[in-house]
Amino acid sequence: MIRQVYLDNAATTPVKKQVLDEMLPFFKEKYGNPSSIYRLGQETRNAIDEVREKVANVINAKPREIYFTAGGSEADNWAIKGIAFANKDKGNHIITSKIEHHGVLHTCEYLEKNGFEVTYLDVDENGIVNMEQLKDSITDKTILISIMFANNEIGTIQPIEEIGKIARDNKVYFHTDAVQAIGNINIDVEKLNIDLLSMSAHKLYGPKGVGALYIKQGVKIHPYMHGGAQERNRRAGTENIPGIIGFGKAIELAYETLDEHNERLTKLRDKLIRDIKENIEYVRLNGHPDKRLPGNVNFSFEFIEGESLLLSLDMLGICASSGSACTSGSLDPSHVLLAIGLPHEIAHGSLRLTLGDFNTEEDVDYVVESLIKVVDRLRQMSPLYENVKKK
Amino acid sequence: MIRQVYLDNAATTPVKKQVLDEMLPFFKEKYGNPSSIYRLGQETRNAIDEVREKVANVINAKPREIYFTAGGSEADNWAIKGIAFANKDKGNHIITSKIEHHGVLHTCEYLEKNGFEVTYLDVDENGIVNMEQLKDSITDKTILISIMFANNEIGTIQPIEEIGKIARDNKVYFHTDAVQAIGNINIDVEKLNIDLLSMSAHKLYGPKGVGALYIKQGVKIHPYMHGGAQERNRRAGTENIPGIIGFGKAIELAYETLDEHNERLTKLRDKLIRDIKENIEYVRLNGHPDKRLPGNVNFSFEFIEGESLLLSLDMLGICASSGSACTSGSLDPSHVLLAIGLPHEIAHGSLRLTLGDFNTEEDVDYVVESLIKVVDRLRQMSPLYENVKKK
Amino acid sequence: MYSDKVMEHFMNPRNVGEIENADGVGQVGNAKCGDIMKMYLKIEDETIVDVKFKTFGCGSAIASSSMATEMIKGKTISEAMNLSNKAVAQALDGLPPVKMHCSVLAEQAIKAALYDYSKKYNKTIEGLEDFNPDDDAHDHDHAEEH
Ligand SMILES: Cc1ncc(COP(=O)(O)O)c(C=O)c1O
Ligand SMILES: Cc1ncc(COP(=O)(O)O)c(C=O)c1O
Ligand code: FES
Ligand code: FES
Repeated sequence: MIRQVYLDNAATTPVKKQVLDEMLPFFKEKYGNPSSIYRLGQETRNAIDEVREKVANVINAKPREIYFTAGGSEADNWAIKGIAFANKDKGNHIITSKIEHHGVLHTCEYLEKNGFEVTYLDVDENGIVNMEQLKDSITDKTILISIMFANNEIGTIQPIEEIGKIARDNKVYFHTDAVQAIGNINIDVEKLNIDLLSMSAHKLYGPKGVGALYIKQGVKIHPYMHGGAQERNRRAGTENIPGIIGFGKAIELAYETLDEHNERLTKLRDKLIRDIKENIEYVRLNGHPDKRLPGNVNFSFEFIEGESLLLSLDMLGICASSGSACTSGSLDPSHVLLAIGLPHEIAHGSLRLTLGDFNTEEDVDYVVESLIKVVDRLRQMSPLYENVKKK
Repeated sequence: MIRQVYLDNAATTPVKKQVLDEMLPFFKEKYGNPSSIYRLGQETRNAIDEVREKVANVINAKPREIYFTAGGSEADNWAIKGIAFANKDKGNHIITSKIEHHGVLHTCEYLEKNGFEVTYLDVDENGIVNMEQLKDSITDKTILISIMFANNEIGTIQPIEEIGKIARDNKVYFHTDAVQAIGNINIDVEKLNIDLLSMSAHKLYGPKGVGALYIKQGVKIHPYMHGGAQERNRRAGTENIPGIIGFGKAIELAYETLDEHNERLTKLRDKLIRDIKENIEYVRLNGHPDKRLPGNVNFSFEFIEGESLLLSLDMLGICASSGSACTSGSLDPSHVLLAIGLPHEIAHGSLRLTLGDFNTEEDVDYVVESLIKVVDRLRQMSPLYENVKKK
Repeated sequence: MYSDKVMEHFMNPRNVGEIENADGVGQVGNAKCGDIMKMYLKIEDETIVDVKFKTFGCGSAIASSSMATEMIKGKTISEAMNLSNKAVAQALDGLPPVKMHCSVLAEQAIKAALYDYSKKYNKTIEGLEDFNPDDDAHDHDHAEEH
């Protein structure tokens, strides 16, 4: 069998053994509905409240400020629509950036069709949001700034403290999509002046389909799911107990080993970047050189197209992702790569390799070796490369 | 140790072993993101599409009409808000009933605050929706009828075919919350003329935190979660793969053994009803005598209050639920029991016992025996009972 | 996502390369959209005796190029003219709906190369009367509703 190398940890991660072990009793034995008053129900209620406390501690919030959701997208949707509809008497203006996850962008576009105005901030060539433009965009109608903590494609980490300060000075709510940051960065919502923060478990070795939204006490927001009285009447629905338990264990593990994790991944990441640059010509590293998630590598390979790169790597047992639109059959490549100024044809040839806790140095060597072969083969087939060689 | 008897299967069910076994590989091994093009991702994509087909087959829908959600509440919220906002140019009137689950009722109340008008239909003393009132309520502004398939508290099954026909004749969308019906009743959305149908896995021995909304092809509805292109661009968010797999196995098992399940539960139910009636005086069976879910028993015990009943039963190892508001510290008892005409003081003394696949005849005997003792003890303490005895 | 046949042609594409002094060369697509297909034809006595391609594009674009070249090699001009994108897709055991346009690209690239040949040798080819090599054949097909 060929070697299997998973380098798409920003898309999703496997569940760690310790996480699954913690979840298991909650399927068949501890299955009580937390809204019930009998002990079987109180037991699960206590279990999820313990997770609430864990999650709160990690980001320096209060347990009552943590609301469990079905994942990062729900947290983003809730934060943005919930603030918009609850504060429309104050104003109808929202500020976000051009490189947000679709969970934020498409929600903002939906709001634009419903009477709201949205400013999409530019970013520089490394993907850092334009701070001057942010300050200039704020009007007395602005009710929300939503800027992601770290980008999922190019790994760039934003100056969140500075944005938080601007939000506070202007008395505007500040939401940050921290789905990629959680598990990689120490976050203190008090210090950073964050009012709302989105998380998702499956990006940090927890299960899919569960996440949380931090909502600072006192923030005016509509519930997103109406119905039962769960989550302090703000998010109805029988709780996904095993999911929440798994999320709790995953975030606990992540922050217990944060320094170690970051050191290991940063070393692997920098080796991968160096080896690609040294061995393959006509490449470009996308994203910030050092304000970057520890596991994120994103390169453009000129003259070739992302999907064929992915397919070729898959045949060699390597899982990766690309910013090419061809993977979805649509015309425009990744909005993030376009926002940092890449021309379309270069954006199409980009590859995202995201390292995780299960990757090793041998994985990196294997990937580089495979990339050299694959890129060469595809370039030999490319009419664009032909022209370059002729010059 | 004392005997443990779980009689709250309408609140939630344990996950069956076969269901959990099917889910397990999807946590640590088959963890690929279904949106990815490599094989690890395509594998999970195929797996959830198989479930989509299974679920579709069960209700006689097409696979492309099944959209996975985080549970019944999300399905209800999506159906109602999604239809309301997408069709507000046609009209702003919604018809529902007084005995819906809060997932429907509170969503409708939210819409009332946002420019919609809602008619809440009465029900008769057995909990059947008033058909004449339904017909009379429809105006040219009516865009949606939302009536639950079977009620979660009193188990009453509605004349869904008749309602579907009225909806079709009046060209109004018809949504039904089938969270309690799925796994207990054969449902054919074509024959019953259902446009939208809510399901939840944890009511049929599947995992918590996953469900589905059936949306008939051509129905005009807004997406509920904006973001990634999952679920045909209508419900963003990385799919809860293990959850969806578990839902698939659970619904498959449920419909493979439907007749057997119904026969067994109906027998247990009728025995439980008979034994309570024969052994305890001043009791009243709530809900329809035979148009009723196979596992549902709901009694009012005069002169006592629900919470104390539940706590006493819990001490004897019995898990049950009540229509008393005291469990939540609010003043009004169950809206369902009030809607069927129970006076407040009787509604407060109601008890729901819902049987499931793991219950036995011995469980029923134990519960009746325990109830006789507990009800007697509480009545001895009750000033209301005192008055009765004096008469 | 892709059939085994698509993957086989993608991994082992036939007829990759260039033909020096080709009788007809056609290029379609747009790097902006992430796909360019270039076809080279060698024609003798109305017969395509050799064909090569170069493609910048996705897996199905490369597989479509490979399959299309195989299907016209040794065929007459009019047979090549009759090759439809559907036939290419079928020969590949089908393409995902969103990828059908990649096979359109292959059909268009052949036509563009034949057009170039007809101009070079001053011949008329039936079916190319209205052909415009600069037309953007790139209509990405969204089979799924949004
Ligand atoms: C930055 C960011 N936000 C939001 C999401 C959505 O999270 P989920 O898939 O849990 O809905 C993701 C990942 O998909 C992400 O990377
Ligand atoms: C009739 C009915 N509808 C909706 C729901 C909500 O389902 P979920 O808990 O999966 O959100 C329930 C159960 O809680 C129910 O019984
Ligand atoms: S070349 Fe873009 S989808 Fe095929
Ligand atoms: S008697 Fe205590 S809450 Fe009702």
